[in-house]
Amino acid sequence: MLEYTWIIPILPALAFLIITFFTRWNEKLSAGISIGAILLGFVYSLIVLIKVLGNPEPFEISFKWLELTGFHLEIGILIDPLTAIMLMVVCIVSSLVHIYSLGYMRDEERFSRYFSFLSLFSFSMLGLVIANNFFMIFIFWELVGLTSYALIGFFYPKPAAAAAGMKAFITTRTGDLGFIIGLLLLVSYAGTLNYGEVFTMIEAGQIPTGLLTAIGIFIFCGAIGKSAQFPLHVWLPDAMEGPTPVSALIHAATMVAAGVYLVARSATVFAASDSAAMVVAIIGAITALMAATIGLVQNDIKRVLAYSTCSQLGYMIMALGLGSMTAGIFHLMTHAFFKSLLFLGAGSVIHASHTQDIREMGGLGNKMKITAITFIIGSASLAGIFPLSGFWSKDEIIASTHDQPIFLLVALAVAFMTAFYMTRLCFMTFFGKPRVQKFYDHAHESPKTMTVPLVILAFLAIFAGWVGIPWLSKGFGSFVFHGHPHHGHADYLLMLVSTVFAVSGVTLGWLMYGKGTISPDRMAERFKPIYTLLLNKYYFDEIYSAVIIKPILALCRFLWSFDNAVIDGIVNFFGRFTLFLSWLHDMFDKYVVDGLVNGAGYTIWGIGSVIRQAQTGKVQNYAIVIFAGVVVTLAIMLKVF
Amino acid sequence: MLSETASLVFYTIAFVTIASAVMTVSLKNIFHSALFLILCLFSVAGIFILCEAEFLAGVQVLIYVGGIAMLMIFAVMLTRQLTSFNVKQLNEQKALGSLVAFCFLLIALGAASKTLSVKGGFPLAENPHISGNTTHMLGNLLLTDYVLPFELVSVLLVAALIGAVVLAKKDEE
Amino acid sequence: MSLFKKVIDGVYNLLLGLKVTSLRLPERAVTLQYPDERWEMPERSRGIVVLLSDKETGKLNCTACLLCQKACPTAAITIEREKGEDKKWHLTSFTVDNTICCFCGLCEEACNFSALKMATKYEFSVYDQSELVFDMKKLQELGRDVPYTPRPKKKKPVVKKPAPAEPAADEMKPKAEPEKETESKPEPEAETKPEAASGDLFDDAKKEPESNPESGAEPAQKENKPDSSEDKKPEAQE
Amino acid sequence: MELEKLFAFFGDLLAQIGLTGVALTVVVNVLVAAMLLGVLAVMALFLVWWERKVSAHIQDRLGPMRVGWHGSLQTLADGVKLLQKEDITPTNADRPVFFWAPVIVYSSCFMAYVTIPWGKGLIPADLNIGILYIIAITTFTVISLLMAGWGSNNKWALLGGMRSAAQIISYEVPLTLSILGVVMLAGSLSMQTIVAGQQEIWNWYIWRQPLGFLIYIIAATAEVNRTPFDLPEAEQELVAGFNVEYSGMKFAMFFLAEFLNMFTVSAIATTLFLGGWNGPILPSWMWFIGKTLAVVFVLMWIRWTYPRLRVDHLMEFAWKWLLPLAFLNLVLTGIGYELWQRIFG
Amino acid sequence: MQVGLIHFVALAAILFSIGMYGALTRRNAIGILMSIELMFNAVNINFVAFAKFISPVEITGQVFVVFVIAIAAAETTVGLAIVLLIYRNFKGVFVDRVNLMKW
Repeated sequence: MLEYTWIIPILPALAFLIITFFTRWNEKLSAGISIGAILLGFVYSLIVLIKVLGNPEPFEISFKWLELTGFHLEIGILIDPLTAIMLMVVCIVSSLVHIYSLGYMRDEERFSRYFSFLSLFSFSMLGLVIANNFFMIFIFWELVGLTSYALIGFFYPKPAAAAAGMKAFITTRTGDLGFIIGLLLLVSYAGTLNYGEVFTMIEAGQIPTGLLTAIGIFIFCGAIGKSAQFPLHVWLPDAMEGPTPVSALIHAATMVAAGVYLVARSATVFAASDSAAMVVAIIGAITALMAATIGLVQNDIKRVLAYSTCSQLGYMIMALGLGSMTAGIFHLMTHAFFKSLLFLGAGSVIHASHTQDIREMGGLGNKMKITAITFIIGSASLAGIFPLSGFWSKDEIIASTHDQPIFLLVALAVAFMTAFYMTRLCFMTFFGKPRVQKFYDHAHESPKTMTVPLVILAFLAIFAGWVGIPWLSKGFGSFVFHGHPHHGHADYLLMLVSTVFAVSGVTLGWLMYGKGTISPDRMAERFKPIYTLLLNKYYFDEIYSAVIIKPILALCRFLWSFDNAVIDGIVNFFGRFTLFLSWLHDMFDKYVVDGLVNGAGYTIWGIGSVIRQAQTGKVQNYAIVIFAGVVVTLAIMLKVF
Repeated sequence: MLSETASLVFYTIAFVTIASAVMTVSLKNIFHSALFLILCLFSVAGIFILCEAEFLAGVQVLIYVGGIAMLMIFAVMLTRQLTSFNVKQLNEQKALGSLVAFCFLLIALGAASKTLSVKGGFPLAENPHISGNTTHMLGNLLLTDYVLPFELVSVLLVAALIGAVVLAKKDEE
Repeated sequence: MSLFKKVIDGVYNLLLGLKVTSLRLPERAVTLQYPDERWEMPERSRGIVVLLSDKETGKLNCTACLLCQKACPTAAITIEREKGEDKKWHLTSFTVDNTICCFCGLCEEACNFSALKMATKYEFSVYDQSELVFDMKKLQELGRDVPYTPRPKKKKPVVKKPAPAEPAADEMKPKAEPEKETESKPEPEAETKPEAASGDLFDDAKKEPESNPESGAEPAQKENKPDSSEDKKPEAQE
Repeated sequence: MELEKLFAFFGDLLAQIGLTGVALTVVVNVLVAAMLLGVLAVMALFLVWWERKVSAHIQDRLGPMRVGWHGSLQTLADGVKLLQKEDITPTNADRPVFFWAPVIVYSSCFMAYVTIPWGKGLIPADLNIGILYIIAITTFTVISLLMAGWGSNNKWALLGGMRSAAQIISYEVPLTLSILGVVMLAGSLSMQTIVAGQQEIWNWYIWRQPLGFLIYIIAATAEVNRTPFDLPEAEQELVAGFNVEYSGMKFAMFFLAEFLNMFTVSAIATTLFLGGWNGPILPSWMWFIGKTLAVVFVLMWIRWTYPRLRVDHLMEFAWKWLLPLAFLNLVLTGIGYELWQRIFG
Repeated sequence: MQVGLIHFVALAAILFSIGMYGALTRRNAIGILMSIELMFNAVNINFVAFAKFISPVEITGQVFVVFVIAIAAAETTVGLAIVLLIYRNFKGVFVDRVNLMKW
C-alpha cells in the first residue's frame, strides 16, 4: 500500500492536466475532477495515516535519477509519521477549500483555471511533503511558489493583485536563493541530498559544525521566505489580494507551513548546530512578536488574519529553534485547521458583506449564524482557550520555552496579544450594531458548499488538538518522534499562566470592543506614535523601498545612461568604420574575386555540358549501373575471376 | 534436412513461387501481374511454414497479401491506361538487365554452393528443428533484445504513413 | 460535453431501433398468402369494367347511348350499334380494351342506366396481350354476378316518399340516402353475394338499425343486417 | 465426444484397409474437409432461409412459404434455379480473373474453418497461430472482390469492388485490434487455448472485453459487407456492386460465401468472446452452433434495423472512432491485466 | 533429393534475380515496386531458412523478417504515393518518361 503513496500527489497533477487540456470549457466538470482528485487523495492519505499509526517505521522508496561523479540525484518518497501528518493536514484542508471554493468562486470568471491551479498547488504541496530528499523538496518548493504566485494574482485585472503576486514571488525567491545555496553547500560536501544519508552523516559528525551552521542558516533562509518570517514577511499580508480560499489554503494552512515543515524535516541539522538553532529561534520570536503587534491595529479582516498567521508561524519556528519539534508540528497541525477555518469564515463574511474592512461590519452574527459560530470557535482556538485544540498546541510551545525566560516572555506576550486581536476581530465583525447599513442589509448566510467545510473545520479546530494533550500516554509527541518518545509532561503552572494571559487578552478585547468600557480611540490617541508605527507595519515596505528598491533603480538608471552614451558611442564608431572597410572590400570582391570565380564557373559549365550527356535521368539506367556494380563487387569478393 | 514429404512439398511450392514470380515480371497486364505477385507471396508464406515460421507465414499473408498487394491493386486501379496492350511494358535495357540479373544469379548460386557445401565452411545446426512456440520466442526477442529496432520500425511506419498521406493528397486549391 | 452527449444519444437511439424491430419480430404477419388467401376488395374499388344485365330478364341494361364511349378519356370503350325496328338503338358490339383502360370510372359516372360498372375484380392476367380486349359477351359474363343498384325509373321519387316516415329513419337519414333505393327494388342477389355488403356504406348503415332493433324496419334493411354482420369469410369471393 | 469416436472409428477403418503414413493423413484430411464442406453448405443454405424469415417477420411479412415447411427448402430451390441459369461472361471481361474471383472468395472463406473449434476436440487443425491464420486467410476475400470488380469490366462492379476493399481494409484494423485484447488475456493465438480459458460463463472474455466485443461486432459487420455497412453492394447506387455481372452458379458462390462469412465472423465471436463450445449438459458442438447462430441472429437483427451509412461516414467511423476506441481498449486491457496481476496475482 | 539449406538459398537467389530483372526492365512504376517486393521476399526466405538451419534455438533471423516486412510495408506505402504523384504529374506511370533529372 505504502509504495503507491505517490498516487496522492499524482491525482491532483492528473486533474490539473485534464482540466488544462480537456475540460477547460466545462466549468462544472473541471471543478468535479479537481475535487474528486483531492478527495481520493484524502482517502488514500487516511489509509496511509492508519498504516503509519500501525507501524511508524519510516518507509522509503527511491530510484536514482541522475548519477554524476561525486553525487547523485534521486527521486523517491519517504513516509514517516511527520509525512503522514502533513499529508493528512494538507489533504483535509485542501479538500475542504476545494469544496468551499465551489461556492465562493461560483460567479467568477476563469473558474476552471482556478481549479486547475488549485490542483497544481495540491500536487506540489503533497509532493513537497512526501519527497525523500532535498532536491525533490526544492523542486516542489519552487512549484508551490509558482502556483502561489498564480493564485495570488488570480484576479490579475486588478493591479494590486498582480503586484501582490509579483511581490510574493520575488520575496520568496530571495529566501529560496539562500535555500539553494544551502543545498549546494550540502551536496558539495555530503555528495547526496537524501534525508536519511545526510542525517546519518551529520549524526556521525562527518560534517564540520561551522559548515553545518552555514547550511542550517541558508536552508532556514528558504523557510524565512516561504513562511513569511522576519525580515521577508512583507509579502504575506499583500498576498491577501488573492481569492480568500486561496489565502486559507496556501497562506494559512499549507504553503507557509512548508517552511516549518522544512525546518522540522531538517531538525537534525539544527540539532547539530546550536547557533543555527538560536538564529531560528530568534527570528521566530521576532516575527511572532512583531506580527502580533501589527495585528493589533489592522482593520482589514484578512490582513489581521495574515499577520496572525505570520505571528503563529513565528511561534512555530521559535519552538523548532528551541528544539521542540513536536510542539512546532503539533501547532502547525492545529493551526492549519483553525486558521483555515478563520480564513474561510472571513471569506464567508466577505462573500456576504462585500467588504473587507471590519470597521464597516458589525452585527453580522445575527445574519450569519453558522459562519459566526464557527468563526468564534476558530478564534477561541487561536486564542488558546481551554480545551480547544489551540490551547494544547500553544501550551506545548510555551512549555518548550520555559527554561529560556526571554522566549517565555515573548511567547506569553504573543499569546496575550493573539487573544486580544482575535477578540477585537470577532466583536467588530459579528457583534454590536451594524456600522454601514448597506453592507449589513446585503449580508446573508453563505451556501452549503461554504458552510459545510466551515463546520467540519470547526469540528477539527475543537478536537484536533486532543491527540496531543499532555497526559495522553501515547500522544502526538511519541508518534511524530518515533524512537525518542517525548511526551509533554503536564506543567499545570504554565497552563494556568498561559490561560490567564489568554483570558486577560480576551477580557481586554471585550472591554474595549464589546462592552466599550475602554475606548479604543482614546487608547490610540494616547499611544499615538506606537499606534502609527503599528498601523504602518513598522514601515517595512517603506524601508525596503528606500533601502533596496530605490538605490537599485538609481543604479539601473545610471548604468543605462552610461550604456547609452559611452558604450553605444564606441560601438557606433566601429560600425561606421567597418562600413567603410566593407566598401573597400566590396570593390575588390566585385572585380577581382568574382572574376576568378566566374571564370572557374564558366570553365566547369563548359566541361559539365559535355559530361552531362551521361545522365539520362531515367532511374532504371542508374539502377542497372548499381546492380552491375554489385555483381562485379560480389564477383571480386568471391574470387570468381 | 527436411523429410521426404516436406521435400516434395518444397519442390511444389518452389515451382509455384518461381513460376508466379516469372509471371509477375513478364506479364503485360499489370493487374494480372499483381495477382501473380499475390500467388508468389502466398507461396513464400508456404516456404515460411516449411521453415517452421508459422507466425511469420501468417504475418506474410496478412501484410503482404492483405496490405501491400492490395495497395498495388488499388494503385493499378487508380492509374489508368495500364492494361492497354499496345504500350510497351519493358524498357530498352531488357537485354542488359537480364544479363545483369543472370550474372547475379550465377554468382549467388556459386557463392551459396561454395560456402554451404564445404565442410566446416558454414556451421549448420545439428538438429535443424525449432523447439518451442515461435510466436512466443519472437515476442520475447522483439521486446527484449530487439526492442530498439522494434520501436524504430514503428516510428518509421508512422513516418511512412504521414509521408504517404502528404504525398498522395491533392493540393487544395 | 456535447460530444459525450451526442454519443450517448446516438447509442440510445440505436438501441431504440433494435427494440422496435425486436418487438415487431414476434408479431403476426400482416401479409396474406396471395393465391391461397385474398383480401376482400372494398365495394367501391375500381376493377375491370363489366356490363350489367337485368336480373330477371337477363338482358343487358345498356341502351347503346354512347355516353360511356364519349366519357372514356382513353377511348378504351368501343360501341357499335344499329337501329332496330322499334326505333331504338341496339347494341351490336361493346368492347373494352383493358390494355388502355385507365380505370378512372368516368364511364360508370356517365351511364344513366346502370348498364356498366367497375367491378371489384382485379385478376385478369393473361398470356397474350390481345386477350385483354374484352368483347360484349365476356363483359356480360363477368357482370353476371356483380351486385348493383338498378337505376330508378323516372317516377321513382314518388314511391320513395314513405321511407323517411319510418321509426328508425330519422337516425339513418344522413347516411341512408343511397340505400333507400334498395328498398324499392329488393335485391335477389343479396343472399348469394354477401361479400358485397361489407363495404363502407353498408357497414355504417348496419349500426344504426341495430340501435333500434327491428322496430318496424323495412324488409330490405332486415336483409342487409345479416349480410353485413354475418360474414367476414373471404373465400366466398370466387 | 461422440464425433471424436466417429473419427477414431474412421481412422481405424482406413488403417485396416491398409492406408498408412502420408496417404492416411491425406485421406483423413480430405474426409474432414468434405464433411466440413457439407456442414457449411447446409449451414449456408439454412442461413439464407433464416435471414429471409427473420427479415420477413421483422417487417411483419411471412417470407418464403411455398417450398417445404415454411419455405425451408426455398434456398435449395433457388440453388437449383441458379444452377440452371446461363453462365454469362461479359464480352470484354478479363476472363480468367472473372472466372477465378468466385472460386477464391468461396475457398478463402472455407479455408478459415481450418482453425475454428466446433466442439471439444472438433477442430480440423489447432494451429498455434490460429486466430492470426483466420485474419490472414480472410484477406483473400478482398482480393477476390477486387478481382470480381476488375474482371467484370463494368464501372459499377469496379466501384463496388474498390469500395468493398477500402471498407474491409479499414475495418480490418479495429477488428484485429479488438481481437488482440482477447489474445493478450489468453496469452495465446491458438483457438483451443482461448476456448480453454473460458470454461465457465463468468470466464467468458466478453465480460473482460465488453468494448472489444462491441468493436469486434461492428467491425465484423462491416467486414462481411452487411447493412448498415453494405455500401459495396448498395443496390440503389451501384446496382449490387462487384457481383453485378455475375449470374448462375458464380453468383451463387458469392452469395453463399457472403453468408458463410457471416457465419465465420460469428463463430470467431463465439470462440473469442462467448466461451466457444463450453457449456453444460448439451454436447459441445451444439453449444458452439447455438451460440454462433445467436450471434448471427444479432447480425441479422442489426441488418434489418439500421439504414445504410454514407461512404464518408463509414470511413470516418472506422478511423476516427473505432480505431481510437480499439487502441483504448488495448491500453485498458494492458493496464487492467497488470493491475489484476498486481492485486490478485 | 532431400531439401537442405542450399535449396532454400537457391530458391531465394532465383527469386531475387527475377525481382532484379523486373526492377531493371519494367517500365511501369507499380511493376517495379512489385519486383522490389519479390526481392524482399527472397531476402526473407534466406532469413527464415538460415534461422532454421543454423540457429534454431535463437530465431534471430525471423525477427529480422518482421523488420523487413514492416519496412517493405512502409516502402510500398510511400512508393505508391509517389507513383500516384507521378501519375498525376506526368499523366502516366512509366518511369522512363520521368526524366526531369537529366542534363
